[in-house]
Amino acid sequence: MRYLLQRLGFYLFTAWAAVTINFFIPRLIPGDPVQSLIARNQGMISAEAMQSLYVLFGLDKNESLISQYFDYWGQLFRGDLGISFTFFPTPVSDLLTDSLPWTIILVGITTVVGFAIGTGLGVVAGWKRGSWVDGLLPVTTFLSSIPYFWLGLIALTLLAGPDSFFPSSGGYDPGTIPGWDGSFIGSAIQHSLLPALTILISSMGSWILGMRNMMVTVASEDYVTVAHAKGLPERRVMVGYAARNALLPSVSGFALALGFIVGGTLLVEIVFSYPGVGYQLFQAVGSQDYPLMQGIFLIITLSVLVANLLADVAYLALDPRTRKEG
Amino acid sequence: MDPVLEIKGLDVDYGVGDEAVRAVRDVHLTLHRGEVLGLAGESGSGKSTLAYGLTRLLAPPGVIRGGEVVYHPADGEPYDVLRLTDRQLRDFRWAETSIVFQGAMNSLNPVHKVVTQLVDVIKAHEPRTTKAGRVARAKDLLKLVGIAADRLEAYPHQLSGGMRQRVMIAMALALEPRIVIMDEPTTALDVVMQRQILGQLVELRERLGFSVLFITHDLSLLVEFSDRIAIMYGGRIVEQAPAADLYRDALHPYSHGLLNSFPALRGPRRELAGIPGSPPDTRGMPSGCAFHPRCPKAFEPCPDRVPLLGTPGDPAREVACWLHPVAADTAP
Amino acid sequence: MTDSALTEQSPSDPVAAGPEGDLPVVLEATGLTKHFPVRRTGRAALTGPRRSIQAVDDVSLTLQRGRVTALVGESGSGKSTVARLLAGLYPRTGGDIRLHGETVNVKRGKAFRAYARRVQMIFQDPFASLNPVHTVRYHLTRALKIHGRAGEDLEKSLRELLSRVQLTPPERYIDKFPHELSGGQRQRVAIARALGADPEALLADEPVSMLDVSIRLGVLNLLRDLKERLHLAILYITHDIASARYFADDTMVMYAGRMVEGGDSETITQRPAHPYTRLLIESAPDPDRITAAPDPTVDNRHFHVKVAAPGVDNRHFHVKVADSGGEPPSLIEPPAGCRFHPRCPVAMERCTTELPPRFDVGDAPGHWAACWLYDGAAR
Amino acid sequence: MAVPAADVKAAQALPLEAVAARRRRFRFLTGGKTVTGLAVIVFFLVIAVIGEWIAPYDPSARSSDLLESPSARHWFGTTHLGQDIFSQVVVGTRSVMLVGLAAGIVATILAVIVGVTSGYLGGTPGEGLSALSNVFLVIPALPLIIIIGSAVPTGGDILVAVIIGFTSWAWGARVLRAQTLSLRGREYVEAARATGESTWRIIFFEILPNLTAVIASSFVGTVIFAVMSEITLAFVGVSGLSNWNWGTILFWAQSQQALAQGAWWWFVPAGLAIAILGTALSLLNFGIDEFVSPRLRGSGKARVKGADGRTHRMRVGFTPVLGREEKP
Amino acid sequence: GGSSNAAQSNPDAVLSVGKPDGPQAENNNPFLETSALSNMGYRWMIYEPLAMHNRVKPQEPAKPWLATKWDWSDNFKKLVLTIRDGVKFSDGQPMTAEDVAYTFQLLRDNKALNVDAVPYKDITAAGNQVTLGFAGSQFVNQVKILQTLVVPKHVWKDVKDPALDLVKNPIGTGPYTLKSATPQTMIVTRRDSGYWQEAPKVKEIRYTSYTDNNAQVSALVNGASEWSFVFIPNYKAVYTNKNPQHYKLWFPAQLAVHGLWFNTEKAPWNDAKLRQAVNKVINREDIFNQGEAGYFYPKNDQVTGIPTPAGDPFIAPQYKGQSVQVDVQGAKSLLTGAGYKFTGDKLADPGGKPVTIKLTVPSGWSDYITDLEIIKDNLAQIGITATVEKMNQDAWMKSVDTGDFEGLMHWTNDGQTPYDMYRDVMDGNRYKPTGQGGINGNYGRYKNDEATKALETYANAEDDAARTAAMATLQKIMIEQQPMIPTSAANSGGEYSTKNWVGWPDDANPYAPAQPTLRNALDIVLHLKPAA
Ligand SMILES: Nc1ncnc2c1ncn2[C@@H]1O[C@H](COP(=O)(O)OP(=O)(O)OP(=O)(O)O)[C@@H](O)[C@H]1O
Ligand SMILES: Nc1ncnc2c1ncn2[C@@H]1O[C@H](COP(=O)(O)OP(=O)(O)OP(=O)(O)O)[C@@H](O)[C@H]1O
Ligand SMILES: [Mg+2]
Ligand SMILES: [Mg+2]
Repeated sequence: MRYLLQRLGFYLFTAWAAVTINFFIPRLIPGDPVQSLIARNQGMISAEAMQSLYVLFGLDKNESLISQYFDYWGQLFRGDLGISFTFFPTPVSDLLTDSLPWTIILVGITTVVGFAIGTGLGVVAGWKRGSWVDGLLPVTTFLSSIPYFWLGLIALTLLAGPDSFFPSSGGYDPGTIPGWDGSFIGSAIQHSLLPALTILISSMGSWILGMRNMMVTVASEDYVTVAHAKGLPERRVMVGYAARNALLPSVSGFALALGFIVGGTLLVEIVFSYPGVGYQLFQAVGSQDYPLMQGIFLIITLSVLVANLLADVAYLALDPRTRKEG
Repeated sequence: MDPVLEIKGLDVDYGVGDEAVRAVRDVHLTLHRGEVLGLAGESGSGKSTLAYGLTRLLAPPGVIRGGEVVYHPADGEPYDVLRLTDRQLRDFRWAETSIVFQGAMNSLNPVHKVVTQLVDVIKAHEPRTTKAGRVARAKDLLKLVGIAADRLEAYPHQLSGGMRQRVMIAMALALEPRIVIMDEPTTALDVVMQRQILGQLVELRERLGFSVLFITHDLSLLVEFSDRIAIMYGGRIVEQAPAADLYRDALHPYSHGLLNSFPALRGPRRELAGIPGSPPDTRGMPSGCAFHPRCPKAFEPCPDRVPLLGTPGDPAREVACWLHPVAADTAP
Repeated sequence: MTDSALTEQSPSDPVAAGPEGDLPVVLEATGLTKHFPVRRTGRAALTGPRRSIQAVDDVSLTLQRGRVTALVGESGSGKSTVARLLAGLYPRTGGDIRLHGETVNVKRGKAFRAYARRVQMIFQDPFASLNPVHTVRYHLTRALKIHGRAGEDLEKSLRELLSRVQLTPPERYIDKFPHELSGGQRQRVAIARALGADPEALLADEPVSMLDVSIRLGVLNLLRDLKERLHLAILYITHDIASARYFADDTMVMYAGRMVEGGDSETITQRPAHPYTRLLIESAPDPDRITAAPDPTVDNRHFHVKVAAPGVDNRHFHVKVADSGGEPPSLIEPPAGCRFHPRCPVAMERCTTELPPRFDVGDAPGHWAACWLYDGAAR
Repeated sequence: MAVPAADVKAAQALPLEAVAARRRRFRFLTGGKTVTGLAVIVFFLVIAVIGEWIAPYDPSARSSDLLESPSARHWFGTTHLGQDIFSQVVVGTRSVMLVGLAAGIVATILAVIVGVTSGYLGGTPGEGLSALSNVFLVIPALPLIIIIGSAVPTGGDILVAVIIGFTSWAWGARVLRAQTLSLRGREYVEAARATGESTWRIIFFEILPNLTAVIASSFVGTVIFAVMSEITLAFVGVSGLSNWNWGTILFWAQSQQALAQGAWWWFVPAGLAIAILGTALSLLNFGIDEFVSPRLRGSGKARVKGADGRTHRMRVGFTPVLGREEKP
Repeated sequence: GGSSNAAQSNPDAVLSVGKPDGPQAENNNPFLETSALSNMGYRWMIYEPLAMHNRVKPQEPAKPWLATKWDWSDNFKKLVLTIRDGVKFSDGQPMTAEDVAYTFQLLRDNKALNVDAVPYKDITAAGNQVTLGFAGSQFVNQVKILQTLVVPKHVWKDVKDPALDLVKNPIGTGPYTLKSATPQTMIVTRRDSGYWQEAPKVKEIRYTSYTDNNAQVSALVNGASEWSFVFIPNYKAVYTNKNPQHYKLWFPAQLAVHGLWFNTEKAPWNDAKLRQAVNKVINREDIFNQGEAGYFYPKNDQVTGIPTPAGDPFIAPQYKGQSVQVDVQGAKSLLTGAGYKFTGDKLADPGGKPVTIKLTVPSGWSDYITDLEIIKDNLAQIGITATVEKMNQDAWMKSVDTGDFEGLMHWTNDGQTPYDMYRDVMDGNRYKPTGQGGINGNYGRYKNDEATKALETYANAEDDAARTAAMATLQKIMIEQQPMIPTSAANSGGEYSTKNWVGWPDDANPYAPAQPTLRNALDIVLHLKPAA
C-alpha cells in the first residue's frame, strides 16, 4: 500500500510534467491552424475565409501563453478537452471516443497476443537452447527490423486486393453500420486481421528475444537447479520455476508496450487506414490542431502511466519481494 | 558399515575437447550408511563439482566424462546413477538423494511461498497424497528444524538467512532420503547460527539415520562434525581418514598444511605455517602430483607420476602421496 | 587456560612489548553513533515517528600506533559501519572522532583528502574492491597521485609499494587486471593501495573473510608484518574470533551496534566475560574440543559455558543453541536495556531495563564488559 | 518500472568473471552473428562514404526512362521522373547512417549524463533527473519527434538527428541509472572514495568504464531507433530532410502509389536496406549483450555425444554423461 | 469482401462516393468547412443554394434554384431575390423568404460563418422577396451570394451558437436526408416526398471517408467508390485501364492557377525581364505530365495565365490563342539584352552576381516538389542555379506569409472571373512589406499602382466596358511584368464510374465540375440515371 502511494506521487508528478510539455510543444511550432487548414485545401478555401476562421477558432484573441496554460488546466479539471480545430466544433472528447476503441481493440489485443506468443516461444527457446525455436531467432530479428509501415505495405500488396479476403483499408465495411451485430463485428475482425498480423510479426521478435535471454539467465539460477534436484517434472520446473521468474522483467516491458498502444501505432493505422487514435494524431499534427493533439497526448500519457501503475501492481502481485511488510 | 553410495573413478569436465577443464579426476569415494562424510579442500578443488556431478546437476558446460556412481537402495540391486534415464533420474532425485546447496538465499525460489516449495517436492514424488496431507507434512518438517509452522506462508525474503538454510534442510528431509548432500551449508552464516544448524542436523541424522556428504573448506568445522573426512586437491581426493585421525595425524602434506592454516581458539598459540604458493590453475594442472609445486616435502617421483589413492597401513585411511607408498601401481 | 597464555603474546613485537599506555594514540572514537534513517513511506510518512536503524550506538575505541585492535561480532552488528565512520565515508550521527587528539569533521574536498591520507581503509571483499576495468598500476598510481606522493619517480614508488606487500617481482603484477590475480594477490593490491597513501591508521574490514584458507594466513601475516615494520595502527574487523586471537593485540566485541566487551585478545578469547562473547567463542568451530579435551558435558547440542566472573557465583548455565533464538535483534527497535538480554541465558531483571555501562572485569588490565554480571566487580 | 533484470545481472556478473582472459572477451567476435552484423554495418558505412561517387546517376536527375523496372541500365529501376532508384538508395545511405549515428551519439551522451549522474548522486538532484527521464519516457517519442520535426523550418540531417537524439535518450538513461545505482554501492567505488578520489573522477574513471558495454548496447539501440525514426519522418513527409535517404525514396514511392502502379522496385530496395541494416544492428546488439553477459555467451558446443551413443543437448539439470571409450 | 459486391449489381440504387479524408466526426454544420458534411460533400444533398452556378463555365448564367429570379441594381449594391414557392424543408415546413433572410442574417451576424467575407448590410424579407443592401459593389461576389445555402429559420433560431453547433439532424430543402453517420461512412437517403422538383434516381448515397489516397484509389479501382476526387499518379495504369469502359476522370480547369511565385522585392527577382525569361523556359508540358500525372492540374500556357477554356471569354483579343512556348534562345537573348551575362553556362546579373534561386516547398507535397524539380532543370538551361528545399508545411506557410522566400509554388484564389486570381497576384491593397506577416494574397509582394487601380476598377465599375478594359490592363501587366508564373490551372473535377450510373458531366456535356464536394454535386446527382 505504501509502495503504491509512493508510486502515486511519482505518477502525479510525471503526469503534470508530461501534460505541461504536451501543452507547450505544439504551441512552439510556427504557423497556426487556420493557415494549415488553408494549406491543406490548396485554394479550395479562399483567402477571405481566413479571417472568419480566426474568429471561429477563437484565435483572434491575444492571450498570453501562460494564461492559456492555466485555462487549459481549468478545462482539464472540468473534464473538458476542448474543441478540435480540424473537425470544428466537435469536442475532442467525442473524437477520441470515436477513435480510441479501434486502437485499443486492435493494438491492445495484438499487443497482448504478441506478448503471449512471443513470451511463450521465448520460454521454450531459452529453455531448450539449440532447439528449433532457438533457430527462429534470426528470422524474428529480421522481421522485427523491418519498419512497420513497409511490412504493412508489402502485406497490403501481396495479400489485399480486389478479390482478396483481406480488405485493404478501413476498420469495417463501408456498408455496415457500427453496432453490436454480427455483420459489423465480423467485418471489423476481417478488417483488423492484416494490421494485426503486421503488428504481431514485427513485435514478436523482441518478446521472444527478451524472454529467451531471461530464461537463459534464470535457468542457471540455483533455485532452478534445486528444482531439478528435487526431481520435479520438467514442465513444472520450466513453467513454475524458470518462466515464472523470468517473466518479471518482461512485465514492465509489457506494461510499457500497453502504454504505447495508443501512441505507437501511428504508422500501422496510417498504412492500413485504420480509424484509430494514431491516425488521428497524425492528422492533428498535420493541421496544427492543438486541442486534438493535446487530447491525444493526454490519453497517451495517461495510458502509459496507467500501464505503469498496472505494471507496479502486477509486480507487487508477481514478485513478493517488492511487497514490503508493515 | 554398508555403503549407500560408491563413487568409482568419476571424471567431470567443464566443456569438451581441448578447452575442457578437468575439474574432477578419477575420484573414488564411498559413503556409508548413517555417516557424516566431510569433504574438504580449498576453493576450486572440485568439491561442488563432485557433488553436482554425482547427481548430474551440473549446468552446461559441465559433462561427466566417465566413472560410476553406484547407489545401494534400501531394497533391491545397486545401480549406476549415471545410467539412469531422465525419468528414472527424476524419481531418484530427492527421494533417495537430496542436496542442500551452498547459498540458501538462492536455493529458494523468491516468488514462491515456503509451503509451495515444500509441497511441490512431495507432490512430485508422492502424487497420491492429498493436499491437506502434504501441507501437514510440510508443517511437521518445519517443526523438525525448529521453525514455527506459521512460517509456511512466508516468502523466502521474509526469512533470515539461517531460517532459509533450515527450510532447505527441512526440504532435503521431506522424503526421508538416504543421502543428504550439503554443499557449504553454513559459510554465509555467522558462527552462532552455523553451530545451531549443524547441531540440529546431527541430531536429525541420529533420529532419521541418513548419510551426509558434508562439503566445506573449513576443516575445523569438519573435524568437529563429521565421522570421516576426505580431502580434495586439484580435482582429486588426496586423503581420506576418520576425522579424529586426520586431525591428529594428517598424512598428506596438503592436509597437513590445511590444518596448519587455522588459528586455534584454545590451547597455546602456535605459529601457523600455512601453505606456501597458490592454488593450481585448473587449465594447466601441474604434472604428477598436483600439489608438488607447493609441497615442502616434494621429492623425485612427485613431478612425474600421479600418486594413487591407497591404504598406507591403517585400513580406515587412504592417502595419495608418494611419501606413503601403497601397493597400488602408479598412473602414468 | 592459564595466565601463561597471556604473557605469551607476540614476544617478537618490540612496540607492543611495552605497557600499552605508552603507545601514542593515532585514532580515537568516543560515543560514535550512526543511525540510518529508515525510509518512511505512505501513511507512516505523515503520522508515524521518524524511525532509524541504530546500526552503531555509543561506540568508543582507540587505535594505537603499532598495535592491532580487532573488532569482532556477529554479522550485522555494525562492524563495517564503525570502519566506514572512521574512514569518513559516512557522516556520523553522534560522537567524536579524533586523529591525534584533533576532532575530525570533514566530508569532502582537500581536507577529506588530507584525512584519507592518514586513515585508509581496506575493504572486505578483494573481488569487489578493485575496479575490474583498471590495472594494478592504475589503482596504485591513483593512490600515490591523490596524496601527492607521485613525484618524478612514480615507477619507483610503485615498485616499492608492490614489494612491500610481497608482490614480487613487481613487473609481473603491475600491468595485470584484477581478474588476472588470485584472491590473495588482489587483497595485497588493495592493501598496497591503502599503503600508497602512507597512512598512520589502517582500517581493515574483514580483509580475509572472502579468501581461501591457504591464502588467508598469508594476508594476515602480511598485515602483522606491516604493523611491525611501519608501526601502523590497525583496526582488524572480523567475525572469526580465532583469527583475532592470533593476529590482534586487543579485541573488542560488538553486539547489535554496541560494544559489549573489550580487552587484550588472549584474555577475551580465553576468559570471555560477556555472555555474548561466550556464546561466540563456544560457537566457533574448535577441533580441539573433540580431539584434545574430550568433555562429557559437551555434546553437539548444549554448550557448556562457565561463568567465571569474580564476585559472581560460579554458576553453570547451559545455552541451548536451538532455543537461544539465532536472530539478531532488530536494530530499528532494539531491545531495551542490554541488547543481548532476549538471548541471554543469565539475563536478570535489570538487564531488560537498564543499559549496562562498561565494568572492569578485573582479571586482566583493561578487560571490561558491558554486562550487569560484573557490576559487583566494579565495586 | 524496472530495468530488465538481465542487464543488471549481467553487469554484476562482470567483475566476478575473473576467469575470462581478455583474449576470450573478444571471442564474441568469432560468433557468426556479430561478425555478420559488423560486416553489414561496415558495408553500409563504406557506401555512406563513397556512395556519392559510386552512384551511377545523380539521384535527382530526371531522365526519359519514366517508371522503368529494373534493368541493366537502372539496377533498381526508375521513378516517375526517371530518376535512378539505385543511385537514390546508394546516395541515401549517407543520410541514414549519419542521422542514425549522430542521433545515437546525442542520445547516448544525454543518457549517460542524466543516467549516470542521477544514479550516482542520488538525493534530490538524482531524483529530479530520474523524474526528468521518466517524463521523457512517458511522452511517446515518435509523435513528439514528428511534432518537433515539423517545428524546425528546414531540415539538415544533423538537426533531425539532434531532435531524434533529444527525444530518445530517456530509456538509455533509465537503464544506465539502474546500472549506476548498482555500481554505486560497489566496494571499488567506495574504495575509490576512501582513497580520496573526487566525485567527478569516480563517475568518469570508476563507474563509466564499467558501463561501457551497457552504453554501447544502448547506443546501438538508439541508432536502430533513430534510423527507423528518420525513415518514418521522411515517409510520412514531415521531416525537412532536403536530400535523399531511404525514407524519402519510400515517401515518393508511397505518394506516387508505386505499389498500385505495380512499381514494386520503387519500394522493395529501400525497405530491404532498412531491414538489413536494422537486423545488422540488432545482431551487433546481441554481440554486445553476449559480451557483457557471460551467461548469454553461447558456451561452446550445445550438443555432445552421450554414453548411449546419442547426442544430447546440453541443458540445465541433466548433465550429459560422455561415452566411456577414453577410459580403460 | 462485401465491399465489391455493392457495385456489381445495384438494385438499391445506391451511389457510393469516396474521399480520402480519414475518419470524420459527426458534425453536420453546413456553414463550417470543417464539418463532415462539408468535407464529404453531402452538404449539397441536404441543403440547396439560391442558384446553381456552373464553375466550368463561369460566364454562363446561373440556374435558378431556390430563388427563381435575382435582380442587381444600384451598381451591384442592391439585390432583390425572388424565392421559389412550394419548396419544403425535409421536416415538412415550407421554405419562405423569411428563411432566406434569416440565413443571410446569420451570415452577417456571425463573422465566423461568413467564410466568403461578403459585407452584408441590410436584409429584408417581404412576401416572396428578399432584399439585400450593400455598402459597396458586389460585382465580384455575385455568385458567392447566390450560392448561399438556405437553412430553416425555425430550426436555427433556437441554436445558441451557430458556429459551435454540430447540427445532429440537418434539415434542408435538398432531396436527401441524413440517414446515418459514422466516422467512416455517412449515408443520405432520398426524401420520400416533398422535393420541389423531380426526385433524383439515386435512392441512397453512401459517403465513405478513406484514410488516404491509396485506400481511396483502390476503392475506385475495385468499384467500392463510384465517385471521388483524389490524386491518382499514372492514372491510366492505376485507374482507367482497369476498366476503360467505365472508369473515367474529368478535371476541367477553373479560374485559378498554380504557379511559380517570386518575392518580387528581392533582387534579382525584382527584375521583370528576368521573370519573363524564366517564364519562357518553364516546361509546362513536363509539369503537367510528370508533376500532375497528366491530368490533375491542367496545363496552363495561356500567356495571360488565365486557364482555358473556362477563362476564354475574359482573354483580351490581342492575347487570344497565344500560348507560352519553351524558348531557351529567346530567354537567353532577352537576358543578355537586359544586361545579364553568361559566364560559361552560368548566368550573372548586370551587377555580376550569379543568379540563383532557392525554391521552397513543404516536404510531403509531392506534386509541387516534382514541379519544382522540373523547374529547377528548366532554369539550369539559362544558367540559373536553383535549389529545391523541402521544409515543413507550417514553416513554409509562415515564410509565404512573411515573404521570407525567393521562389515557391503556390496557388491563387478562384472566382467566377479572373479577377480573383489576378487580385491574389498583384493587388497593391494587399501588399505588405517583406517580413511583415498577416498577408492575404499578393504573397509575391508585388506593388504596381496600375494593377491595383485596374483591380479596383474591375470590382467597382458600373459598366462592362470599363471592366473589360480593366481586365485587359491586368492581362497586359501579367504578361509584361510576370509577377508570378502560372504553370497549371486549378481544377475542379473528379473520378467517376459509369458502371451503375450514367449522366456524368464530361467534355461533351460540361454542365458541372465532376467533384462531389462542390456545390454542383447536387446537379450531377440529379442528372444521374441507372446504367442500362
Ligand atoms: N562453468 C565452468 N566452466 C569452467 N570451469 C569451471 C566451471 N565451473 C567451475 N569450474 C572450475 O572447476 C573447478 C572446480 O570448481 P568447484 O566449484 O567444484 O570448486 P569447489 O571446490 O566447490 O570450490 P569452492 O570451495 O570455492 O566452492 C574450479 O577450478 C573452477 O574454476
Ligand atoms: N547504508 C546503510 N543504510 C541502512 N542501513 C545500513 C546501511 N549500512 C548498514 N546498515 C545496517 O546497519 C547494520 C550494521 O551493518 P554493518 O555492515 O556495519 O554490519 P557488519 O557488522 O559489518 O556485518 P557483516 O559482518 O555482515 O559485514 C545492519 O543492520 C545493516 O543492515
Ligand atoms: Mg563449491
Ligand atoms: Mg561488514
